[in-house]
Amino acid sequence: MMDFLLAYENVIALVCINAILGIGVYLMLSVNRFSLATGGLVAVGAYVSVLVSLHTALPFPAALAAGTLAGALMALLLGAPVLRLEGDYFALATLAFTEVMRVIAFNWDTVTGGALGLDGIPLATTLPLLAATVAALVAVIVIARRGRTGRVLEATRLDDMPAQALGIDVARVRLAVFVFSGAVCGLGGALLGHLNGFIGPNDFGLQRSLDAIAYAVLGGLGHVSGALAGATIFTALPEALRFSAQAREIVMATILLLAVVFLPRGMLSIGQPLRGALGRISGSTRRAAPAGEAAPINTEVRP
Amino acid sequence: MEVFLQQTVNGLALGATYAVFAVGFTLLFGVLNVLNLAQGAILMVGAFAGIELTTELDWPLPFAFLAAMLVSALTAMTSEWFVFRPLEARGANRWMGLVASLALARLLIAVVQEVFGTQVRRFPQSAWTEHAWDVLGVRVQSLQLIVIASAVLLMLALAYTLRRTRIGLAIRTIAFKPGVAQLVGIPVTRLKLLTYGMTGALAGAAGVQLGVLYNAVSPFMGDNILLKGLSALILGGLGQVAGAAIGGIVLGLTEVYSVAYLQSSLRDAIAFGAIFLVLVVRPTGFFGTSARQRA
Amino acid sequence: QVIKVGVVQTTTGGSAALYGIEQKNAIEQVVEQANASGKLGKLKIELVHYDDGADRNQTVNIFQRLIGKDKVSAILGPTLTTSALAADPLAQKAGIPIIASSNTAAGLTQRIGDRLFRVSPPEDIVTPGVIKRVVAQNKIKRVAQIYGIDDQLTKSAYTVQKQALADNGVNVVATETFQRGDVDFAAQLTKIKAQTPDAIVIGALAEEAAAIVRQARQLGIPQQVLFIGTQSAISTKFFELGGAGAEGTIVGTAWYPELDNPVSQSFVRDYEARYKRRPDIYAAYGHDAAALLVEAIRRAQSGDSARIHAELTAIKGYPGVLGPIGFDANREPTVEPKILVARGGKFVPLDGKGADK
Amino acid sequence: MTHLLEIDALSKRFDGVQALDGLSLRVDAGTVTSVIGPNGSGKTSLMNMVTGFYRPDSGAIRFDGREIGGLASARIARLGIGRTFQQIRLFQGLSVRDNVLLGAERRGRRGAAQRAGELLERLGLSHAGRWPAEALPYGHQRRLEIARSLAAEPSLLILDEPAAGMNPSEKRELDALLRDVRGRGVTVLLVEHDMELIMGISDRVIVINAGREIAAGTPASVQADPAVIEAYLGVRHDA
Amino acid sequence: MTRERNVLLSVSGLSAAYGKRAVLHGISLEVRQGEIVALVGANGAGKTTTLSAIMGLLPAVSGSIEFDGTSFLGQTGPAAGLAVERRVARGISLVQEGRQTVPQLTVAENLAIGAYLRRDADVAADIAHLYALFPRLAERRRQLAGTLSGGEQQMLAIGRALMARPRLLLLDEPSMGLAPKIIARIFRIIEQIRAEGTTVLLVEQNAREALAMADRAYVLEQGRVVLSGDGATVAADPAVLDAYLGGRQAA
Ligand SMILES: Nc1ncnc2c1ncn2[C@@H]1O[C@H](COP(=O)(O)OP(=O)(O)OP(=O)(O)O)[C@@H](O)[C@H]1O
Ligand SMILES: Nc1ncnc2c1ncn2[C@@H]1O[C@H](COP(=O)(O)OP(=O)(O)OP(=O)(O)O)[C@@H](O)[C@H]1O
Ligand SMILES: [Mg+2]
Ligand SMILES: [Mg+2]
Repeated sequence: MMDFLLAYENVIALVCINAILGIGVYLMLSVNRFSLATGGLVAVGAYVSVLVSLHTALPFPAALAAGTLAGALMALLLGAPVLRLEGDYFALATLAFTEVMRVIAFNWDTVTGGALGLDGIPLATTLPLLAATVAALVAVIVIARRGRTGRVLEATRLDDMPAQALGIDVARVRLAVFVFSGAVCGLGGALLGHLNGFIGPNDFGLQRSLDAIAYAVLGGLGHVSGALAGATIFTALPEALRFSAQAREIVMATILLLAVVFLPRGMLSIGQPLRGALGRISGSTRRAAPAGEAAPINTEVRP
Repeated sequence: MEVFLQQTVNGLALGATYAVFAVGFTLLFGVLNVLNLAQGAILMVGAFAGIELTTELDWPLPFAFLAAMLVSALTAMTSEWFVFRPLEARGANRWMGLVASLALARLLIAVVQEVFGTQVRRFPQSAWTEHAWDVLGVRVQSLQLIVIASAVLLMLALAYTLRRTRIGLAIRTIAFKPGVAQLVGIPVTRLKLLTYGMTGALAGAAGVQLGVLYNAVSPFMGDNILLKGLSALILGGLGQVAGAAIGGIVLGLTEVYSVAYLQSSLRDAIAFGAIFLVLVVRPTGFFGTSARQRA
Repeated sequence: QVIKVGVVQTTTGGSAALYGIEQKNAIEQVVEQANASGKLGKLKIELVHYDDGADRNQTVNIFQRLIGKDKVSAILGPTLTTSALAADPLAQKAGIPIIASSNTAAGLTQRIGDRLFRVSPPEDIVTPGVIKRVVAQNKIKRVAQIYGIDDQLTKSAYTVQKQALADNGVNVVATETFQRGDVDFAAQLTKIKAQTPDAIVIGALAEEAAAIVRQARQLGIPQQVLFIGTQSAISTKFFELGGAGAEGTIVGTAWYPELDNPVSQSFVRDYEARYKRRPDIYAAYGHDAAALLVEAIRRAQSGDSARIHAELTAIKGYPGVLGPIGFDANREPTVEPKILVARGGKFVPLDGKGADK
Repeated sequence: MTHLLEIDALSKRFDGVQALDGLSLRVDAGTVTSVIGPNGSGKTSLMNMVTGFYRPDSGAIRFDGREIGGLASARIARLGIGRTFQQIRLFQGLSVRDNVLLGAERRGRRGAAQRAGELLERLGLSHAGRWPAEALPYGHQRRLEIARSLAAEPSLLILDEPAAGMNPSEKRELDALLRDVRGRGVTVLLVEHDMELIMGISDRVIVINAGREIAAGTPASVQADPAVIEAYLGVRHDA
Repeated sequence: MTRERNVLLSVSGLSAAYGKRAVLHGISLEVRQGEIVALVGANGAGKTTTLSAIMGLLPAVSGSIEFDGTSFLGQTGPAAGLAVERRVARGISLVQEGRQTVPQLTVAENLAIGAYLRRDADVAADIAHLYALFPRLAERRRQLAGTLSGGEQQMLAIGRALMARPRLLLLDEPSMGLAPKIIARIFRIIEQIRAEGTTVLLVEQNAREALAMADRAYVLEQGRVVLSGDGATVAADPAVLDAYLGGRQAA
């Protein structure tokens, strides 16, 4: 057991951190927004918290709080103009944000260290802390989704127009969720920053955003546990495939592709019947609509 | 002034390649309603096809160019057949499609890398590709002209197909409402495949253009252009073919001018910042019309 | 007795794989030859290679696995400096010696600790000499700099170049950057051209440097404008991709394929026979990293990390492909840098026969 | 009598189309007021402006004495205006019951469930509570929309062609339902093309054409109005 | 002429289901060349489902559908039916319930795609003819269909189906959302296209007009045909009178 932990401690830590980022994406998906801001928000959280650790005498919890807050604040600033955008435009605007953040990180040498990054960061992130964070986030979300909040989110996700007609301020709901998601990403960034003692701009690019989306989507949409499953598989698979040095990338990509094609509702759909019983209101149970009836969930059309 | 003109020429050549790629990208986006992130990898496959044909089989560039388009088209169509079509048939969420395209890109890159190695390659040079003229102090290379001209030709051909033929109208109908397309007798499945072919061909063309112009064919060349294509798409308004073409050119010029008159380290920041602003000011891109359905 | 040695080189995932593969190739070649030669006696070295896909998170995973599970005696790698910064401390803590062969950031060994050695001479050992020489020889007053802003290696090269230029009183008239994956440098070069510099100082990997010199000449930057590059340009790719543009480029380095050194020459021969292409500088560094480790293991006659570490510290003047090599007090390589110029498709010593001007 | 809704000189133009052209109208509390008019005369656009989905070019909209023109639709909804959509907009993928629950969203959890049950019962949808909404036949989807908006307990209920796709007996049920709703103090603003329904239930009818009022009054009087016959009915329509 | 030659569409014993829920239970009906046949029934009776099955939008569970003498369902099993677009090519056109247009195409383009399978030269003339039938569409020809009013969209949907010059036109509640004046016009148009040789199967809630115009009619209840006969007979049936014709109130 000790040996296992020694050999795989970082893998487990990464699973947790990736799960946190996956949750950040899941949150946005649950209001029908496809966020590519993860990379940028994680960067903000990571740099802010690491700078707090490196340049102040404040304890680690303060650094974590700073990272979380910074992520939330950034999301607030970003969300105000960007959340007006519909569907894919939102995704692309957040992509632009993430890229701009990366470029800033490369250019702002005095603060971020540029390409050389920042090192000598205290290794404060521990496995128990990570596990507790994930558990807490999942608990908060599951509880929130049970009641009123869950229904409001669901309406916002499904169709803006009737939701508004029922008095749901979808813009406010989305902003709130985005800020929460920003806090989650910021926290994830702060934890990541204190994991390996080093951070650099390349940790936070678009790739990070895309990976986070893969966690949330691949695991199974419509439930937080999907993000956990996705993060676990996505992170652990490359390690499990270590034996095949060269063809590993091919094997990995093939497995991913097959998983998507054969389990198009996500990995969790293996246990579909079970879930059906669990989450009636949260579930995205979709029956086959008659052909010819395009049943778009999102409201926008593209003239 | 000379510098400005020179930079404009640079920007146009770069923008032309972006435009060709973005146009294919946006077409697919329109029909599949998914951002196919494998498009960059498909471009890369085309570039490799072009390079193999010119270096190993000594094909003349124009033939290799067409063959590369074909190879990319086939790659795209195969991916439709084995990945996107089954996904759709299984009622997958469109985000699943996006993840599938990511996995596909990974696979293509890994395979090409395994087969051809990681090394950067280049197209053979010949007298007519290396020629340059000095016009009013501006250096214009024959390659730049070739790239710009082929880009314009490709886009005109596409525009004609989409705007002036019934295929084009049919493709747009499928894009917007497959149910209706079926009901008027449009062979939805076949046309989708065709569309994949068209977008693949455009990606392949862009791949060879980039390859000959900048001499940098590598398994990873798609990653960067993918980002540029996406940006051109935003600028032009999603799903807008003409918009994507103009978006590509505008992006090329923006990048070049921001290097020229601001700072090269901010090239991407400015390009993306501009996109960000465009979106905030015009939430559907330059040429996109209002996306909202009426109540 | 089998001694396990970890090899952490990037073989997939972006441009880092370019030099990761070279190093891995050379390392495998050295170890195979050593095992076959019988010079290790009863010992046998087994390489455990993992690819980190240029992702430093994976590098950390791999280090933990090598240390915790595979129980290696020493580690060669990793490819990227960012990965080294994140992962090397693990080995340092576990007391396992690491030899780096492509990390060139200044001061790295001191930052990580006494277990980290490297054979790749950091830029601050090589570059200042080159700049000083070339500036004096060609009376250079104005230069432009262009470098990759998002890469540790090129960024640190730039920093050192900039310092050296300042030390020599050279006026930097333009500083341009690019990012990994950029293929079009015309905009930067047009801007540089307008400043009419005497030389262009390039901080780029071989492929990018090749594209820069080629595009510069295509844009009509005159032949008398010198290019000064970094040691990463020591690659046949530089000439293949750079074409005529490569001609005249000056670099400072510890090694080049034509180096007049029997060890190097036999290495180049074997490598070409084995991998069907000429080694580049990273292959050479990989070679010496492996060779020094093999030597330390031979001397230690044991897989004990502490003893290997002690022997590594003691090595002086070992005949490597880079010439007589050993480690100084900071575990940096003791090699002699050389100044080369590109002539007719290869690098030749600037002082040697080809060096006119 | 107080005017629950007052609209003054409301105009809205879409490129090339003057959808509303200085329209004014009053809706008295506790009544059923109907708006009829030819296709494309601006009825739905009017409702979209009252509910905040379109922003008026000019003119005023007062609800319960308060100016609401240009407010966000969610705000307006919370002030007590509920609506249905001409093109049915259900939450696809949610069950019928959850659709109604979402309507009752602003009530407490328990209250919502109870109310949803009542409404499904009243609209004859209890059997389908667990079906996905899109599995309902068209006519029932309309009823579900009405149930959903009633669940929010609006004081003004706007119905855009609720009878479309219903057969005569179902329309009679709708008629009864609307009377019941009015009886509970909810004001109804109705857009319809079904003359039988309009004539039977309306306290007042306003006829618009090309964004302007061409007649207003009791059902009988507008029905006899030659301008209305000319523009809308085509022939004298007896019900 | 034999009776067989006269039958254009023949549905017999048709059952259909959405997933596990059976909706049609062995429906049989016939539409003869040149007829207007009405299909009436309460909400949820299965009218739309019947049209969907005929069109191939929904696979039949069992039974047969024959059009112009050839079977649509094939020998290989119920699910292996002819693809929708092939049925369109054979000459069937469906106007779906609820104003199905392509919102992002203009009015003119919507009409043009209606004629997708036609290769004759009369398309332009037909469009002009349609504009004459629906002047409102002519005014709005450059407008995106999605921004049309409900009634305008309905006109457009009908117009698009007509552009295919079908032999059999399936209409699902064509009068829905139309002003009374237009409804009258729609019914005239239906009679007119029948006169021009198109056979019509009509689903209508406006049963009075539909039955008055129909040669024959079928009444559907809970997925079964409960009554059929010529238009007048069905209209006179007391149960129908009550349920679908507004009962005594209107009589
Ligand atoms: N978003 C829009 N963009 C462009 N034109 C619009 C828009 N919304 C409405 N219109 C136009 O405004 C006019 C009025 O439309 P509206 O939907 O209000 O009519 P309506 O009275 O509800 O008709 P119907 O009875 O057919 O539903 C129509 O001609 C329509 O084409
Ligand atoms: N997608 C679906 N999934 C499950 N059941 C469905 C679906 N669509 C329709 N149904 C069911 O099939 C039955 C028949 O529906 P259909 O739409 O054919 O009725 P209809 O006669 O056209 O009604 P209306 O007059 O309201 O249009 C109904 O009970 C309906 O609930
Ligand atoms: Mg309307
Ligand atoms: Mg129906």
